[in-house]
Amino acid sequence: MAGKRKSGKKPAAGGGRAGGYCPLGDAVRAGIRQVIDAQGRLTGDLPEPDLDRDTLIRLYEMMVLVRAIDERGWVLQRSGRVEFWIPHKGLEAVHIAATMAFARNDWIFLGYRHPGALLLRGAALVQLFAQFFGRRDEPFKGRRLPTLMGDRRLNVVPMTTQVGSYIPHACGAAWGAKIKGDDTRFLTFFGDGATSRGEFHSALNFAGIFKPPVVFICENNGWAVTTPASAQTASRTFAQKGDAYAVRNLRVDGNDPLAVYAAAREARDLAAKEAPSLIEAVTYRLGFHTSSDNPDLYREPEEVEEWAAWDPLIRTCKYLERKGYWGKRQEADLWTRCTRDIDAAVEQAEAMPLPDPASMFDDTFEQMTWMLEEQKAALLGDLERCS
Amino acid sequence: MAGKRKSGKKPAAGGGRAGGYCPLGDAVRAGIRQVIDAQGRLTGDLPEPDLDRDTLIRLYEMMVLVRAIDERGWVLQRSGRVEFWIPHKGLEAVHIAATMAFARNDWIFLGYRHPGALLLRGAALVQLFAQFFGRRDEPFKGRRLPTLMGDRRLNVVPMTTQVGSYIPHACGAAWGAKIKGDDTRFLTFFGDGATSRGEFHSALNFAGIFKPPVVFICENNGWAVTTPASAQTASRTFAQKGDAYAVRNLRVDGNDPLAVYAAAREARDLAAKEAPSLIEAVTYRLGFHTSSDNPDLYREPEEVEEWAAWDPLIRTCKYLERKGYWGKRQEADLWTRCTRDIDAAVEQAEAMPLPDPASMFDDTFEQMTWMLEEQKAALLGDLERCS
Amino acid sequence: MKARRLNVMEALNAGMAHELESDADVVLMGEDVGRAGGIFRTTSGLQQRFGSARVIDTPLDEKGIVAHAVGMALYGLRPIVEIQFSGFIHDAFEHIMFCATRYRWASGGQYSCPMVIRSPSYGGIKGGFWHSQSCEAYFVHQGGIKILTPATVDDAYRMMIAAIRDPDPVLLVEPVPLYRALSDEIVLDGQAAEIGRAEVVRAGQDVSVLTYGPIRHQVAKVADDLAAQTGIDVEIIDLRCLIPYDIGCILDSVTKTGRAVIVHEAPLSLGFGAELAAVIQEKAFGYLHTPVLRVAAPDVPYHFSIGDECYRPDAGRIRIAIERIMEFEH
Amino acid sequence: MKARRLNVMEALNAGMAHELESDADVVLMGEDVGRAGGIFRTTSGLQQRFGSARVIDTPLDEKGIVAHAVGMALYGLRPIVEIQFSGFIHDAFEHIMFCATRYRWASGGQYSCPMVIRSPSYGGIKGGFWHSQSCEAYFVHQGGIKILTPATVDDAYRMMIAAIRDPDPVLLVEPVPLYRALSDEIVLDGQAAEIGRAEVVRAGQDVSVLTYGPIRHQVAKVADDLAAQTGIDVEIIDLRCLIPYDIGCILDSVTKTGRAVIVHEAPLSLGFGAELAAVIQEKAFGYLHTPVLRVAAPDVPYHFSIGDECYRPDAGRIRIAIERIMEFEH
Ligand SMILES: Cc1ncc(C[n+]2csc(CCOP(=O)(O)OP(=O)(O)O)c2C)c(N)n1
Ligand SMILES: Cc1ncc(C[n+]2csc(CCOP(=O)(O)OP(=O)(O)O)c2C)c(N)n1
Ligand SMILES: [Mg+2]
Ligand SMILES: [Mg+2]
Repeated sequence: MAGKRKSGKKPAAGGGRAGGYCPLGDAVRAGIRQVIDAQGRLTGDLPEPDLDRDTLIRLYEMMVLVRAIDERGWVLQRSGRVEFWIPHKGLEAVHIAATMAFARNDWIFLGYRHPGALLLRGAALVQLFAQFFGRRDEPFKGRRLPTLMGDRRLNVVPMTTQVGSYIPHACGAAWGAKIKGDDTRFLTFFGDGATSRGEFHSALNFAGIFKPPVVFICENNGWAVTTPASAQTASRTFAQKGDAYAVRNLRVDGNDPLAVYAAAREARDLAAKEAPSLIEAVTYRLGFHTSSDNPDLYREPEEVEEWAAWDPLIRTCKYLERKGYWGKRQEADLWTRCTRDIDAAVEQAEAMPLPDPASMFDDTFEQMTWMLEEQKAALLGDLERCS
Repeated sequence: MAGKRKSGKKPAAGGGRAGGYCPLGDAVRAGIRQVIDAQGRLTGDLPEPDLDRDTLIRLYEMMVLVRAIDERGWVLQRSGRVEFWIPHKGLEAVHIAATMAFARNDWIFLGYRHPGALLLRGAALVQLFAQFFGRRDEPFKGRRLPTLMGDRRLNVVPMTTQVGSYIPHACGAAWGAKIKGDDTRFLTFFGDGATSRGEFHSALNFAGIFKPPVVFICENNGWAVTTPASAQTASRTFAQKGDAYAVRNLRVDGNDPLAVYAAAREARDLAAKEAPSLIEAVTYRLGFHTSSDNPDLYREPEEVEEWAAWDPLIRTCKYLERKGYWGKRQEADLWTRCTRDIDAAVEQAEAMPLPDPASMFDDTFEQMTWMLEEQKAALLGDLERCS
Repeated sequence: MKARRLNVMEALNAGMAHELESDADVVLMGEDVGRAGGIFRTTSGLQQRFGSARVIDTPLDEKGIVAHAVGMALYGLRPIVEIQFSGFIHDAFEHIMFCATRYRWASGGQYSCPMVIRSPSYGGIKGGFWHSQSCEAYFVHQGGIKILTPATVDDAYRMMIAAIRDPDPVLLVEPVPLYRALSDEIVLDGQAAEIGRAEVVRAGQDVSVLTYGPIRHQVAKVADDLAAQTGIDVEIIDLRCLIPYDIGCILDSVTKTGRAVIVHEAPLSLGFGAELAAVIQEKAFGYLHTPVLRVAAPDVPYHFSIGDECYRPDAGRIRIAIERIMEFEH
Repeated sequence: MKARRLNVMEALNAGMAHELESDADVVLMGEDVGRAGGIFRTTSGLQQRFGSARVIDTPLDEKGIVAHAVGMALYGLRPIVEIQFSGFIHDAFEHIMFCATRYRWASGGQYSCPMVIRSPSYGGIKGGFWHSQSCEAYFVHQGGIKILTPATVDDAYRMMIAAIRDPDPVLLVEPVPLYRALSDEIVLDGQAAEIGRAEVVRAGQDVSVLTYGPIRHQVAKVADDLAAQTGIDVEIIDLRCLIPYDIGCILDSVTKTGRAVIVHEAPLSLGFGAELAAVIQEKAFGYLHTPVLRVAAPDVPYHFSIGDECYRPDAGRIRIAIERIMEFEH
């Protein structure tokens, strides 16, 4: 939180402050590790990770696709076709690069702003949109709020909805793998706000003691709904909280996918050597908190502008251009492809059926109890009679 | 936990280890602040606090009285006259010296090993024993386990029984005083085990942000029932956990009442200046966890012996002797007096009546609901009919 | 004083404002309640008016929020805490049920915890299972807390005031789906609701429907339809308070009609209807023509995409239960 | 296989040992359960036998213990967690009720959380209100967890095994006052109890007493006394499981006797007796000669110095209720 305005309890009374919102321009002073700067140039801090052309292009393409999904989700929500939307604009680098740093059979416990994790693992676009539309034939059978994603086949555990509650679940699962002697590693993403909950404390404490192969990524995106990160804790950084539990920790530029990749990769390797890590990825939520939010009530437009200059898509694009891997034509093609794919997925997903009322009772227990059988029969009988 | 054996998950398989259990002999290296050494000599680390002869004698006399209470409580429990006992042998210095460092109208939230806090504030011995015997005419009307003490008239809040749950209550009360503009300061004691709970996390986080006038004393007595402090967290010290919340912190020798006094006094002064403190008082539970415990199952006799050499009573006595304030005659007199006073209190308390069944229903709400009125009438009717 | 037209949210806000104004010991805290006025805007303008020392934006930590409020209350303040959605109240369960409700008793009456826990509840906003919960029943067992739940503008304002002035902890179960949907004329006179009184929403002879929360309005609709279409004359009681509930009103009604249907949004098993049914069959056994029936959600989570339509009890299911109880044969 | 004489604690221990032995995915964790074998010694010797990677001493953090076990269960282990006393379970409430019980449903059946939460419960050990709690009822509403409570040596052993083998979360409500007080012959054959079956402890014609937990033994004593002294013939049913409870057994009994008394140690309001009374009056309305009566603790905390004697329902109060129901006149 160093270098950010201290709006905390007494928010600065609007306007007038030119700059000082985004610490990425002064990353070294803020202890934030970087590979590239705002222009996609190497900063010389962290070494450039050894990624080939195809991988880098895949990384960027995924970031663009995820951005395009966000734009579409927003439109669908505003037009009443999707009930609710949780934007992830600006946050593409953290979850996409970190997911790439992990193996396909490693487990991920994610939040609600991380569609790229699923897509990278092979989920079809239509599956995501079916979830957003609450349709029957998506993994959760239409039971959960849009953007609460996951899929066991992809080793991506769905979020619990309570902010931070899954942090110890991730840690416990990793501990389980260690007990079983498996080589699986675990990755979890959570926000700056989530660090205030007891679950963060429990998980970090157990991690320090039992040393499960887990990497905690705190996606510090500046805000928890209307509460600035500077009011979430008085600690100078979120990373340093790891010290209280003897858990290795560091801060990275969360809008620099190369830095995230490097940090996550190293942490993954160390995880197997009994060193769990806490990585604070410093980033920024460019969008609304959710479709029910109104950021005008709590943040300055200047802050958003300043961070927009550090948009991870722009930086990555420039980096690729510098390397000669990318150009205007590819960029235009990519957006066209994304739009087209999303169009198709939306059309297909929206046409899918809603769940049956009877299905509400499935998956409560492995074998339904008589109590639920009876309640189900009664409810279906009533619904029948009403229709 | 530096300097202590790392019994953690894999306890050292019994015996053979000569020394190394007690870090007080190497306090400087362990970052533990001291005024006196095992022989009551000034170490030259923390300055000797400016306490007059009477105060020092009062401090020591209270430590002895509290030790005598523990011995008696134990005997009463073993002979079946008191149902349950939580010993506090070895822990006298922390709570007594810290209580003396605070003003009479400051509030204390205590644990279950802290009778001295009440006695220093003027509670009669018989009141304590009435509580131990669960008698009607003690502040809690016989409702609570022996040694869960407190008294509003003395600004000592009774413990919640759940370990650590009251830490945020203490912090919240302090915050309340700050909001009201009162000058009251707040002191709370809790154990090494309590730091693992989410409540510790919540309280420290809020304290860092809202800066209430509170002093947290973590009484690290080496054990939480059968769990060594080294297995409670991987953090090097409990004090340093304060850094995760930007809360000022330090470690003191918890068997050195002068060090505790100095640290608590300073912390109290700073508390009013918007600096809450976390003090780790490094001490040792010489007795059983409770009367239901059996330490043979989990700790080495050598550990207890080594710590016994640092018994706060012996050190304080030697310090007073060195100063010429104390001698064998006073010592013998004091014990005689304590025994006599305790005899009288026990006799009086034990003769007091038990509570009436009807009183179980009092103090549920300020005005009893009809539901409880009805349940009370039914219960009393049944009891009547049975007798 | 002139009547104003307010919605439920504004009435809650007005109740808080009234008490913040008249009692300096009242403070309000929670996630996002301050600067932005809460995610529903129920606390809009209060920080601006009463300052950030008394209207406090907290970290994201329900346990911490409630636990700190317990401490404030012990010290003599009257904190109001907002839980953003009742689905997030569970982390504070220990501090509500076993701290706030216990300090008075456990201290032999020396301490007390006057505090209000605002718990935005009930379904109907396409919120899925975390944002549509009716979890008031958890707080009934071992009953050390009063439980109030307003379903009208008047109750929203006056129950808020009553809750804040009460000397003990109060859970205020707020009707999220009515926040903006229901408005009414009200005189903001600072009069508190009486705790423990039910309201006879509609007098009737044939069957008593006992309910609480926003669903009371569906029940009223069903009763009107039934009266018009079948002549069944339904008496509706809005319980308003679960602890203490209004046993006199309930028994008067049930002994008159001889039939009772209980309707709530919470799941069936050990929902509040269980206690009511148990008590009614015990106290009015000789008067009952039929068993007491319950209309409730099933014991499964609130479904996102079809929950508002199929999970939450609705007019159809309420009507069926009333018809069933009227047709009951031994 | 030879029968051995074990007390309840040893039977629980034997059940855990059997499963730890036969299934490498079973792990056991909690405060002090390892090296010292738990504060009651229920887990004595297990760490020595199965190693500290599988029998784990944890930090003092009930929430953390349960939450980490949830993660282990998701990954495929079968954790058993011990809560030291049920009075300390509340901190884990969210993770039990809204995580362990939700992963299966919320993931569309992809994940599951097979785990056992051992909750040492019930009064009678002069434990005061935190160490004598009967808080099983909190876990019934929204019923996503099975709830088993053994009151015999046989059930202690077999329910432990059943709970560990169950594919879903199970709350095992253990009878602390019987740990050492009750012993019996048992063959340690690894046979699991059947979940969802009640036991007819005593057959009778006049009145059904439905109960669970250690108080079943007081009920049995009262029934014998009544039979000898008054001729009242009591049928006793030990429910054994609260979720799912054995509706068939209950209805068979109540439709036969026409009278039901429910006895439990937990407080009255929304104790499990409320659900039973509500269901019985609904399903057996025509058979009931009297209302269903409940014998329970009052809705106040468990008193330290007189709670075991006056707060906990005892033989006297049970007998009065039975006599009252036999004398009932409309
Ligand atoms: C336990 C809990 N409390 C409150 C909420 C409501 N809520 C949803 S998101 C959110 C803010 C989360 O902030 P952060 O952890 O920083 O994640 P971000 O939304 O910024 O990605 C809140 C308060 C919740 N879901 N869970
Ligand atoms: C929340 C909770 N969990 C468990 C217990 C049971 N218990 C009582 S004391 C204790 C150990 C406490 O250790 P510590 O905090 O170090 O204090 P100490 O007893 O050493 O003074 C435990 C586990 C409890 N009282 N509360
Ligand atoms: Mg955030
Ligand atoms: Mg300790």
